[in-house]
Amino acid sequence: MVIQGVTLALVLALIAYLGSNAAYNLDRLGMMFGFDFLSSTAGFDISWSLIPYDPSMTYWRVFLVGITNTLVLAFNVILFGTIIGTVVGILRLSSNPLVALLARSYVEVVRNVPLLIQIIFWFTAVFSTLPPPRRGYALGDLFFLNNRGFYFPSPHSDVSFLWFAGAIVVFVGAAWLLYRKARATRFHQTGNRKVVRTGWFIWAVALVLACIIGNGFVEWSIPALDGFNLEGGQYVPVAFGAAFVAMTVYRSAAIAESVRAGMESIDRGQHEAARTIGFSRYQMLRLILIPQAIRAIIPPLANSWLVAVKDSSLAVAIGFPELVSVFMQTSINQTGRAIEIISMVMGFYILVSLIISYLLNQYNARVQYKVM
Amino acid sequence: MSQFNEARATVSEAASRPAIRIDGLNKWYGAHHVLRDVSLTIAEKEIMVVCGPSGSGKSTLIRCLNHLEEYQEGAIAVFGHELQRDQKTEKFIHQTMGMVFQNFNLFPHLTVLENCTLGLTWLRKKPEAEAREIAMTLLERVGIAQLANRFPGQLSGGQQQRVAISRSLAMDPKIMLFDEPTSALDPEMVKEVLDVMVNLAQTGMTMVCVTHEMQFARQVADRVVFMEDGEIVEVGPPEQVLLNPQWDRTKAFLDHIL
Amino acid sequence: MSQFNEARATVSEAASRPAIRIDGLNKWYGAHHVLRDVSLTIAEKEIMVVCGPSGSGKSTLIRCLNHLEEYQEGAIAVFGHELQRDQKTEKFIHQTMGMVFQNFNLFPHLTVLENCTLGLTWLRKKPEAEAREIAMTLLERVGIAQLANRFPGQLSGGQQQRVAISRSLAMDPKIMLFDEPTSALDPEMVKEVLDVMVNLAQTGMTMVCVTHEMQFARQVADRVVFMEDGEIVEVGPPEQVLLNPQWDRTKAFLDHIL
Amino acid sequence: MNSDAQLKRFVPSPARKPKDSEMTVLRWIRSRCFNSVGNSILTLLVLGLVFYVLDYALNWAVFDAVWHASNRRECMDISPGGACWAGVIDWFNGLMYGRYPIEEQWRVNLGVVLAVAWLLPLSCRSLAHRSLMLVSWIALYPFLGAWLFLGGGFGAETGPFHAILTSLAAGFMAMCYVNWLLAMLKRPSLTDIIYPLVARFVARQTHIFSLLLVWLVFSGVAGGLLSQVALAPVAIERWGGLFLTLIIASFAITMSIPIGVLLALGRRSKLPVIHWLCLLIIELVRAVPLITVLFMAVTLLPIFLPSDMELNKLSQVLCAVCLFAGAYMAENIRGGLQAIPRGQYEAAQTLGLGYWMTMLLIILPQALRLMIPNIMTSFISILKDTTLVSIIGLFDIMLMARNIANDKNWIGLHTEPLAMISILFFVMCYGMSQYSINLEKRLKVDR
Amino acid sequence: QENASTLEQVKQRGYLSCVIGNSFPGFYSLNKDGEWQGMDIDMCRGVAAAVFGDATKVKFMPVQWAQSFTTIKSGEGDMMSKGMTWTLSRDSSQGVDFLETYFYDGQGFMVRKDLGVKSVKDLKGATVCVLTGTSSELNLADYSRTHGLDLKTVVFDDSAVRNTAFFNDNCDALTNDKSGLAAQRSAAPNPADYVVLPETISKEALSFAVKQNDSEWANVVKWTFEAMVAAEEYGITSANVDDMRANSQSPVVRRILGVEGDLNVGLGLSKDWAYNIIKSVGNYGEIYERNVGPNSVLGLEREGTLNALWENGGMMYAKSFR
Ligand SMILES: Nc1ncnc2c1ncn2[C@@H]1O[C@H](COP(=O)(O)OP(=O)(O)OP(=O)(O)O)[C@@H](O)[C@H]1O
Ligand SMILES: Nc1ncnc2c1ncn2[C@@H]1O[C@H](COP(=O)(O)OP(=O)(O)OP(=O)(O)O)[C@@H](O)[C@H]1O
Ligand SMILES: [Mg+2]
Ligand SMILES: [Mg+2]
Repeated sequence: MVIQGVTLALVLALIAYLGSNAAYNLDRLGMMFGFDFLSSTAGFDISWSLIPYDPSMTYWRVFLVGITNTLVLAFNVILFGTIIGTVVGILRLSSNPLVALLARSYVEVVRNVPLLIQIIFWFTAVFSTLPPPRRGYALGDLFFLNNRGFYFPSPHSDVSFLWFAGAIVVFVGAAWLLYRKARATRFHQTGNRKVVRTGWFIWAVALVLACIIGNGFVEWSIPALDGFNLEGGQYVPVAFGAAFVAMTVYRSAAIAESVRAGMESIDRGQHEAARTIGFSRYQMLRLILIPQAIRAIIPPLANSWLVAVKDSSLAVAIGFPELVSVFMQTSINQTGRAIEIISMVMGFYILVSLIISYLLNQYNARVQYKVM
Repeated sequence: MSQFNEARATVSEAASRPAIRIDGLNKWYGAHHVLRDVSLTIAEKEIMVVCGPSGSGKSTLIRCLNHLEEYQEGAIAVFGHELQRDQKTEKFIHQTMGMVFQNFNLFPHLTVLENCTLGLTWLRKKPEAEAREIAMTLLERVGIAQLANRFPGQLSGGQQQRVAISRSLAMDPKIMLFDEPTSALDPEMVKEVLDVMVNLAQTGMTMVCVTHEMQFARQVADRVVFMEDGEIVEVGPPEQVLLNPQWDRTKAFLDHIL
Repeated sequence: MSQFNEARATVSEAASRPAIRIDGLNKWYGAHHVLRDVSLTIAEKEIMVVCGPSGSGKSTLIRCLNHLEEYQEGAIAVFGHELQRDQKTEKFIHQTMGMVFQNFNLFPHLTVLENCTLGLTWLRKKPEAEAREIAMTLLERVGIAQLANRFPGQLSGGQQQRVAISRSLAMDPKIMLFDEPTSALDPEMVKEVLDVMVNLAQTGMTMVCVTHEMQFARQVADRVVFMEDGEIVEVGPPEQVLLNPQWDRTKAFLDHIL
Repeated sequence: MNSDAQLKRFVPSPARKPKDSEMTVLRWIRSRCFNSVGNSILTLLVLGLVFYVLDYALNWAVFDAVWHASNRRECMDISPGGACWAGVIDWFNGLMYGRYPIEEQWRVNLGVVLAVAWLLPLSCRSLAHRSLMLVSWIALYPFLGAWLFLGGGFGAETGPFHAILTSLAAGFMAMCYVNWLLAMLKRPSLTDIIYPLVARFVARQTHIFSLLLVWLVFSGVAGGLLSQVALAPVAIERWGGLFLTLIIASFAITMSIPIGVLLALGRRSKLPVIHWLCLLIIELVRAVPLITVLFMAVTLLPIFLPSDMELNKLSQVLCAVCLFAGAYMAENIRGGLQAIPRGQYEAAQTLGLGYWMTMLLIILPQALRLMIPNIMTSFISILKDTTLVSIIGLFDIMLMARNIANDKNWIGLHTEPLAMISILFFVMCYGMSQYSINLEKRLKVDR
Repeated sequence: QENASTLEQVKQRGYLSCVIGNSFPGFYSLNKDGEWQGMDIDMCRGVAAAVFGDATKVKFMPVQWAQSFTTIKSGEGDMMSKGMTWTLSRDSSQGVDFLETYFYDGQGFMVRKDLGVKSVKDLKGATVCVLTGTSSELNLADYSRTHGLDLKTVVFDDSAVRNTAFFNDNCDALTNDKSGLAAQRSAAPNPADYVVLPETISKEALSFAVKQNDSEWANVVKWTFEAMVAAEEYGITSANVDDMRANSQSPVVRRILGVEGDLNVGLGLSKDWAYNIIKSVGNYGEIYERNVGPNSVLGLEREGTLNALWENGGMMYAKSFR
């Protein structure tokens, strides 16, 4: 009790002390405190943003641009890093020693070199050496890859596209429900796996047809060379590509390690039990090992995701306009509002981490065995 | 040494056709010689109890039978099939033999019922409904049908072991291997499991059991094998091995555990 | 109910001055009533064996004695000291009583010798040399002096349990508590540990043992307590409780484990 | 039942060696790499990929590389497609020591040697107080190191307190070495030699007293000697390169354990104030990227501290990195604490050990050991993360490397320095992780 | 202490603390021995020489853009000489006073020769590489808006990375202060492939800044620079300064070198303050030659630029030493 009181008092005193210092220093340096600057014009350009932006917009807009760019980068890194990481993690346990060795070397090299260096490496040594727009790679005059970025067609009119996208979503949803139902009835009653396979096939054909038909109603803006650059369509810049590849590679190595650890954490008895029942290696993986490993993998995986969001701040080094770059660097330089800006940036990261931990806890609560 | 084994081999020659024949089995873990020239023939419908002190190689032997361990020398034949390291043998072995482990090794992410039906649906390609029926019959037989929808973590040890037995039986094996199925259980629960095993023995299943439950051995075993240091010291009918051991080592061991 | 307990209390009234007196002990885990009005007196130098089915509260009872668990009602007195939740009682208790656990709970990062000397050097403030001497004497007494410099992970279960006993004895307790000291052991190793316990009993140590080893109970126990569902069902000399149980529950249990 | 006399005596047959297996290398490869069509394709793919990458990398880095040139233009003229290591070699000193004056660089080398030498006596298993050596390394060596690196007259610039601690450090090290020598000669240690003498005057804790006495004498002598030495002062601003990277990393690594332990214990505490405080610190710090913490340390810390407080960037950065590393370490240690079975707490309790003793003697040693892989992973990421201090303008190896590209002679040269420090980091980090695997294996024997 | 003039504080402290940036070749950058060099560095050394008579009594503080001004305002840094452009908003609202301009620069563009671009106006729709946090970034946005050029910017935090990106053709143009363009061109695999466009789209007057409202200290900094320019004008160099002090008959030279008069009193410096400056770092012309001149990393001709002496048509015009 005494200890608690003393601690509390100390903490409060410390906060008060820091606060008074800050007040004094702000006053002394003639600095202001407040969020009014958010509504003033930023005046600088941002090279790439998902949401519309031009230099006449406000700092609040800059903040939003930073957040969306960060999230877009992080989301892609998470998605692909998880997929690649899982594959590499499983390959590390391959019975082919060469494959296992390669997977291991990949993981060791990637995770023992600082990410910052890797990002710069991918940018300067790989992505910036792509050919310039005039000599870039093109796929059917629709997709273009050059040292400015990756260009792809985008729908012109928002309304028709929304219809199209909505239709696809509804279609896929319906197909999924049908599949579930077919599986629940036909497959479970007869054990005939062909039903399922045929179902998948029909569904895929229908999807392609739907896309072709739906496409007729949508106007696409297609990138084409015009002056110095490709105009039209949408693009992601090479900085994004480099940051994305570097971080995905880096993340995948970390995830591969979690996956391997998760797989190895399963009691040997489980392998043996599965083998004595007669499951093949693949079935063992699919039915026994992965479902159990998932429980061990998810927490470090979620942690990895969190780190991916945080790591995206390193893209500042190659000029990808994410939150730290546009807000914590450029905006602080322009406005001098360090306290406000840093707390906003930190607030964003804390919020993201709270959300991810909340989801993780929900998942954990659902998935834990009743009693272990 | 080899003479020694031959002498005992005569004793163990069973009348009916052999379900399992083990010939001069030798196994090393690194430099550690854990099975030394083990030869043994187990007839169909025979119930064989293996006992011996800790570390004598009982588990290793039974795991070799089931292809869970590789061995360096010797041969094992199951119903006349020589065991080899290939897909086909592997499949044959696991179709013919079921195994029950000391730690149950149930799949903790599946319910009791799913534990039992998993092999049926995925390997025997039975429709789900039929698989459930088979599994429920078996669970009823071991007396835990009412727990079918629980998860293994919610069961007592005795119940878990009974699930493990049903899971093996569901695959309809010809031979059942048991590796100390009761040693991880509370004293009171041992009986539940032994009862199930006694029942099973009475159906005419070929069984190889590693166990220290001498009560059980006396009641149902056709023969008892006593191992020490990776060797078979004594093999014979329970009355002989348990009550009238020929070797000092056997006697010392029995003195301890009885 | 209370009448019931009183009736038995008369039986358990021991002649010499009580080492432990338990009075109307009640304990709940949440809503689960695990000890129900337990009253018991254990005399100095008495050897008390506690048995009963799994979950009947044996461990909980013995852990209450040693202050590892809190209880909600009732009182426990050790050599006349009423137990309270304070530093002084805590210290007194741990000086007076030693405890041996089912899983040994040796400190895996310390050698056998260090396990035994830890308490002596840090709590009794003995010089290292003296502590080693004491520990070695004890290790010799339990027959494992030659293993003094190994780590627990390198020992068999029986050896580990003997180290655990020496570790407790090193603190020179007046009372020893044992919670199923042999149930995690291989059958052959049980005897090693029981032998040590029998020796200890013969030195006149006050002992409370939770165990299912009826052989041991018959040999050394002064009284046997049978528990069920958190209650003491039966208490008395071993001949009476084990051979001549008064209650059907006791009889059913003994039938299972004997 | 037959009597014992009739029993045959069982003698186990002797163990023998397995027959030589006829597994040749070729067969092994075939059975593992080419045992099915899919596997063969995979094997070939892997071989192709490895060949392609190695071919490219070796050509660039070794066969086509330029080792001697006076500027980048020359490099390009000699071999346009190869690495220009000449620039890296030219800047080698800067990469290692940053701006540390050339004539004083021996002090850095000496400091590193001393840091390693401090721990050498640990290899002697018969030496007493081995854990004290480790603790002293964390608690005392930094003072000795600081004096060596900063320089200035002994106690003149850094204050008498620092001088005392430096002499204590030097004295301790000297004492350890003398004891080590004595132990190798199989003689009793100094402490044991004066033990009987001390025992005449002091009854209790005689051991500690004699140890302190020896130590004080040594420290006095060391202090006396050191005060005769005057080192040229080197300002902290001049620290840089790999030297600075290692200072930051080792400081953060050593501090992360005590900070982590305290935060972890606090988080597991039953006292709500302490629990919530630690929880808040851990979670908030872990939720944000390191660069924002670094930015905060350099831009906000001066605002929150009194205006007359002298701060240099290094100390601000060290605060940030330690806090960051500590919060991560706390989570590792908490994991370790949770993994210790309850039985260990109970066994300690029944022996009568109190909270702190249980923690220090029983739980923490096990928890730390259990978490060695995780702790090592944390250490590695701390080491890697120190490169971020370059973003806020500390001249660590990364920023020095990037400065090569601004040198008149080497303008534009930046892939090679990056490659060089990648290799350096790989060697350090990989070494650490292999060491941890080793350590883990060795400690497993104990369990 | 708080209200004491910066000059007093500097004297008491025993060294000058000078705010610079991380790296800006020609103005401030590390050499391989870890010594700072560049024009800004020499300017600071000159001030140290004026105050202490010892050009080494200076501590350089490389700080981030974001902290440049607070470091000066808080008194941690005595003067800023980091290639900072003198702008109205910085002068009026950042709590600092800008002083003399020691280098006139302007923003320019570099492009590949084979693009065939002759003027910035031809760059419509082009992608431009620029450093973040600089006034170049803002100027570029302004210029693009004014002329409807629709330029796409790609920003970088590190100039080496930016240059590589440009030489790999990731951008059509690179924009920077013109002083830097030549240096960057020299880093190209083949410098002849690149041209610097003639336009200068902004005025960049690189100037010193000190804490606001401290004219005593401002005078010291200001006149240090004036002395350097005046020295060049009157032909005083580091090589001949001893000779000049002993033998020169010119009253102006004698006044500058402290042989005659008491110009030092008002500044609060010693008599030989200007002599110390010239002796240790040289006159403006020498500093220029050494750091940014044709043989330096930047390779800038001085003739005909704004940085030439006023006599040669430039803007370097020393105020009167009287
Ligand atoms: N994976 C392994 N690696 C090395 N040695 C092993 C391994 N598994 C078992 N052994 C050793 O092989 C010997 C035989 O082990 P096995 O498990 O067959 O004994 P057991 O008779 O089943 O004993 P228990 O009654 O304790 O189960 C033992 O000495 C054991 O230490
Ligand atoms: N920490 C706990 N929280 C909740 N319930 C508990 C806890 N520990 C024990 N119990 C319950 O208390 C009852 C008594 O447990 P106890 O461990 O004393 O039984 P026991 O007689 O020692 O059994 P066993 O022979 O299995 O050791 C059991 O029903 C058990 O489920
Ligand atoms: Mg076994
Ligand atoms: Mg219990």
